[in-house]
Amino acid sequence: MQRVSERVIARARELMREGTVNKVAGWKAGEFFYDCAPYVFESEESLKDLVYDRFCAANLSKYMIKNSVAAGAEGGKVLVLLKPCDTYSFNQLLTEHRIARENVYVLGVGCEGMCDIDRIREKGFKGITGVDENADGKTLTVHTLYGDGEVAIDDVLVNKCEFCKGKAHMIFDELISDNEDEGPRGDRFAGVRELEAMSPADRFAFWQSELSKCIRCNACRNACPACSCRKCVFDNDASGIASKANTDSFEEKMFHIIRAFHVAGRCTDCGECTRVCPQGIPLHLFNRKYIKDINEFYGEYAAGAEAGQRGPLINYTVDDIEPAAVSDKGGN
Amino acid sequence: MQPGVVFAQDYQYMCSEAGQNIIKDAIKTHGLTGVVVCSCSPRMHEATFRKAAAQAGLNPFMVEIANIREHCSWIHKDKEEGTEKACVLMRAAVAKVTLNAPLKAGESKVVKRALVIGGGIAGIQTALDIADAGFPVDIVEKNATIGGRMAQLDKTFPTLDCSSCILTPKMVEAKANENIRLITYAEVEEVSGFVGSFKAKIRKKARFVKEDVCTGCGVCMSKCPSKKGLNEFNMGLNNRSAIYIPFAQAIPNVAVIDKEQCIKLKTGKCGLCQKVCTAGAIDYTQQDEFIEEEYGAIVMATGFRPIDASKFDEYSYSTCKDVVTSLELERIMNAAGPTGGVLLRPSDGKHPHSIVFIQCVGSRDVSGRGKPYCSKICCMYTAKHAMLIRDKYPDVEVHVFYIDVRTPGKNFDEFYRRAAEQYDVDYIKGQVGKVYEENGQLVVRGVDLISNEQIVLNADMVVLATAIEPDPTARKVANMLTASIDTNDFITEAHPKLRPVESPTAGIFLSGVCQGPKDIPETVSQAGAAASKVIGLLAKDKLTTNPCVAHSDELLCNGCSCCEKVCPYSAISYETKLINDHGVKETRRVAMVNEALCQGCGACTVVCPSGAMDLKGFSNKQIMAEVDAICL
Amino acid sequence: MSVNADWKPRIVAFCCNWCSYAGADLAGSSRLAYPADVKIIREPCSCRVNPMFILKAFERGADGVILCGCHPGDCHYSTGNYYTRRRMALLFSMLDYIGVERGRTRVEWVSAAEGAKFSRVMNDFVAQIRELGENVKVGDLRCKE
Amino acid sequence: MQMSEKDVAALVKEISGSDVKKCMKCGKCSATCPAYGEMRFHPHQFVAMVARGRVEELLKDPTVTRCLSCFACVERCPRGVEPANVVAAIRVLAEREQEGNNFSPADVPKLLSQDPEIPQQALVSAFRKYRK
Repeated sequence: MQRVSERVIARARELMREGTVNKVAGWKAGEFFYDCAPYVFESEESLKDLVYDRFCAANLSKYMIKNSVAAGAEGGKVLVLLKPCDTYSFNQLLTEHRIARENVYVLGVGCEGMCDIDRIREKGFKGITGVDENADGKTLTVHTLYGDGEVAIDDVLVNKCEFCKGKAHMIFDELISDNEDEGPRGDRFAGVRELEAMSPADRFAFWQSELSKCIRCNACRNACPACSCRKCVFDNDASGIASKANTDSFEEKMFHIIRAFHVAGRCTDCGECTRVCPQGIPLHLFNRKYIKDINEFYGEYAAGAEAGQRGPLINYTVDDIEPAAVSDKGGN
Repeated sequence: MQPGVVFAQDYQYMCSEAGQNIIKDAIKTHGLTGVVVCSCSPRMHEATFRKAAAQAGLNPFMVEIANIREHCSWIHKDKEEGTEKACVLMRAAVAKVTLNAPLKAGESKVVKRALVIGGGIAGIQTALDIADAGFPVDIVEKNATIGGRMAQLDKTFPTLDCSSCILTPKMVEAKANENIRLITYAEVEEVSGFVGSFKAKIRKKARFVKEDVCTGCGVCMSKCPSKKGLNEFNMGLNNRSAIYIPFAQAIPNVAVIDKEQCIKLKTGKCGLCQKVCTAGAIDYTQQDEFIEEEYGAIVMATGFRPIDASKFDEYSYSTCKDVVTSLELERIMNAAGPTGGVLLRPSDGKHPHSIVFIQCVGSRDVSGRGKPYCSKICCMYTAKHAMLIRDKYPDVEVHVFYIDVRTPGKNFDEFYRRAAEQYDVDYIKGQVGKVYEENGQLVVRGVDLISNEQIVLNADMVVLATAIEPDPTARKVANMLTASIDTNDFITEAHPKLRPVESPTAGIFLSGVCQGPKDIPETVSQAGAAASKVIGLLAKDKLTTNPCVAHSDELLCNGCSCCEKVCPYSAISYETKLINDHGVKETRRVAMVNEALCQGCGACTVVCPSGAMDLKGFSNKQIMAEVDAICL
Repeated sequence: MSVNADWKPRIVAFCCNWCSYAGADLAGSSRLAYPADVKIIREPCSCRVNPMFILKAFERGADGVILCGCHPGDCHYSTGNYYTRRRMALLFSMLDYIGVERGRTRVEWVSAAEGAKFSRVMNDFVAQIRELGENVKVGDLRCKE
Repeated sequence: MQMSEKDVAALVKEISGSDVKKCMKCGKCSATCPAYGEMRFHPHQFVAMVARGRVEELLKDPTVTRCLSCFACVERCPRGVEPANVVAAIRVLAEREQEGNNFSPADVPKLLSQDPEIPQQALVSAFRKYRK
């Protein structure tokens, strides 16, 4: 990924210097090498902090809602770096008229999978000081206070990359990628199927155990590109859902279920919710359940595969499956 | 008492004048801001109570009904359980009403023109009555002439007067009336809009004959070399030419070319009719035309057809020519029919000596082959047929197999008894199990339940009183009009007793058999009733619109267009405008609801991700409060 | 099944105003009994039923939720119930996924003329819920002891 | 335990799975019955009598076996009453009556010699009993 990275950074600088764009939405290294955070660079000079490495998992599409409008107001354009999976979210937001497309320059960037620092740690590394990608592109050298070690990249991918949707960009103005699209990786619905095979009581116990970990930090909602309402229903008194003070409330208890339905048919399975959850709740299992059901009931649908699609929940056919027929399928 | 409730009173007849006064007084005395009436279904008296509240100065939409009759006391035998449930329903209504907001009805226009779909006796009568009141009416008839089924009948019961003698003057009147426009050989393709201003697109199929030029002389028909078309008017019992006038009294009396049959239209050769037409009315290049028109009200008068008797193979309808349906017999008996009105059996044109009538063929049948309902008219027309045959041909033996003879109607039972007593028609209580041909002889095996014997009869003709079903176009038309339809494809009335000529969809009215089986006098009286409802509507200058419409909070709207895509009325549009959110100004795309178009279904509210879209009168908060109160 | 002898199922029925609510009225005027456990909420159309309402009902301890609307193709608003059908198919599948058995949720199409069907459906649904017993405490989804 | 005639009628309904209340007394079953002349009671009477709880006479009637089980009555009944199933239920009950047998196995050859046309149904019923 090294080579792509260098070309991406160089091209971003070039576009800024030429004046094609006046802002760059990319990733900026944080205090630690692995906490690359979304950042909007506003000068060529500031671009020295732009990084693109194995820890740039964050999906930048959502930032285009505000930044595309702001860029337009300033008479400029914003450059956004989008990995293949991020482009689905970008398209979905275009479908929903949330991004001023004319103010955005999309640089599609090739991606070979993002790594999860926690999974590296799980491999037994302590005191990690840095990680370098080896020339084979398949392993990482992990530098620690106690010496170096090696780990296979496939073993430490973030969840969304473990089940990568493919290496093809759905939308871009310019593309920097050496990857051939190999199609999706792994069976992303395996986790859903596992749950479906359980008894309802066991499923309830599973979710109760997972969701009880939730601290309602709203990280999932904040990172989610589909959760991009101007004002979230949970903060909107008229919705009948929100109730700020009372913790023993409907909203509090059903937060994740409500959220999952709100993004059903719009979720691109970008995996940000699960990635950002500080409690490690497998939130993607909700989204993938909806995606799996939609595919099975109404035919394959990939939100964001192209802009302007009519989502499955704002669509119908006269001979759609009956909810009763659904009951007979799968589950218990 | 529930929180917020300051006054409660029990009264037996709340909907009575006295009951309404209790409500009015309470509103004034206690300065009530909301009223809950625990009573019968809101579908019954919501309007009554809302009006009473309005008279007392309260916004009518601050009234909610707890349905403790149809949904509670009438179905729960256990008094304690029922009472408990009534309390819950009341609690839910109170929870809702405290969140109600005063609503104001808007106004919409009334286009003073009516559309009648179907030009049978029902449609004609409705149109005549509307036209007489001074409103323009369009009749859209799918066939080349108006007249419908009644035109095919020979005589009518119980008076035995000639059907066309009483129908033809009405048809002529419809043609002559200045307020009536006949659009024949046409079908309604699209309907949009709502009560007061519907927009309809009508396809006028190409006749290949200029309607305003053709004199109806009929020379073309005699010269046309393609004479093998089935004569639909005579139920296919004889043939007609490719260019034809359906029957002598057709209105308009204009020829039409069957394009599937016409040699010229199929091969480009012939053109004989054009050559002989002295008026120059033939136009082989004619195309379908479209008429677009606005209407304030639409009347469905789509009528019926007999069901397909070949489904009942035990009666051998499809294999024996001498087994006919009653409507076919009408044509055989009719002077303008295939036999010139002489009773001759179809197989060999001989005079029959014994005729067996079988009633309830496909009526009252839940086996899946027939219809579960009673077709209502068959008992009477069978008595009519039997009587007419016995009267004209006393040598013919007539047997009628019946399950019940149903004759409610003025002079109906007397009519049936005359058939049995004076005309010696043999009525046999029982059904026929099988009709078959044996050595060229029709044999009928039935049962006489009274004498408890199986009967085998030789017959020269068998007549099946086939069930009637709504015309197959009814379902399509009803869907277009968003009028609800029952499992038998009859159009549902707004109330089976109190609003029998209206559809639950405002502005749609029902006339004739499309609503349910009925005979001619009933059809005509219903047609008049539908007309009077239409006139009542068209007489208004403005309609008040339903204030329970969707509303989008532009501060919350993302501009995502989900709502726009699910709206069945195209009532939602998007506009880019300057939004001032507590001092923060921004120009962006937001949804706007056209309140005149919105019918208040709420589809948009659920797809709205941000909750910006809500429905007045059924808001998210109100329904949540109801759920809350019920699940307490 | 149920440990609580006094347990009575709590069942919320959402009915569209034009067909099913009228069907329920007809059941009433025809005196076609069904258990009092069913409480009906009137909606303009089945498509007005936000999945939030159903989640709310379950969160508040409902044992079953049934949604009734016009038959597909007969919607008073022409297309409302087609959307309902999709939403509910997905929602019910999700509810099952979190442990609310499929038998506790149902969509039925009941026309204004089908009073008998309404009563039959409610009897059947209540019997089914009684069979299933008390629902899991959906409200405790985030409160593992 | 002795069952009342009413209970037996209820049993007939249960065994046959037929809802005799659905009958609208049109007689199409009897009209259609090819064995009409050979049966003392006719299909519509089976339905009517069971509905009225009068099964005693039916159980005692030997011509009950003359029903061919051709199911023409089931096929043509407009109300879905299934008269043949009622007849079959009566037959089943008659067979179950240990003492009140219409046939004993020993009678079979005699019956056959008397009436070579004896319906197969009758023989099958008898053989069914044989094995007990």
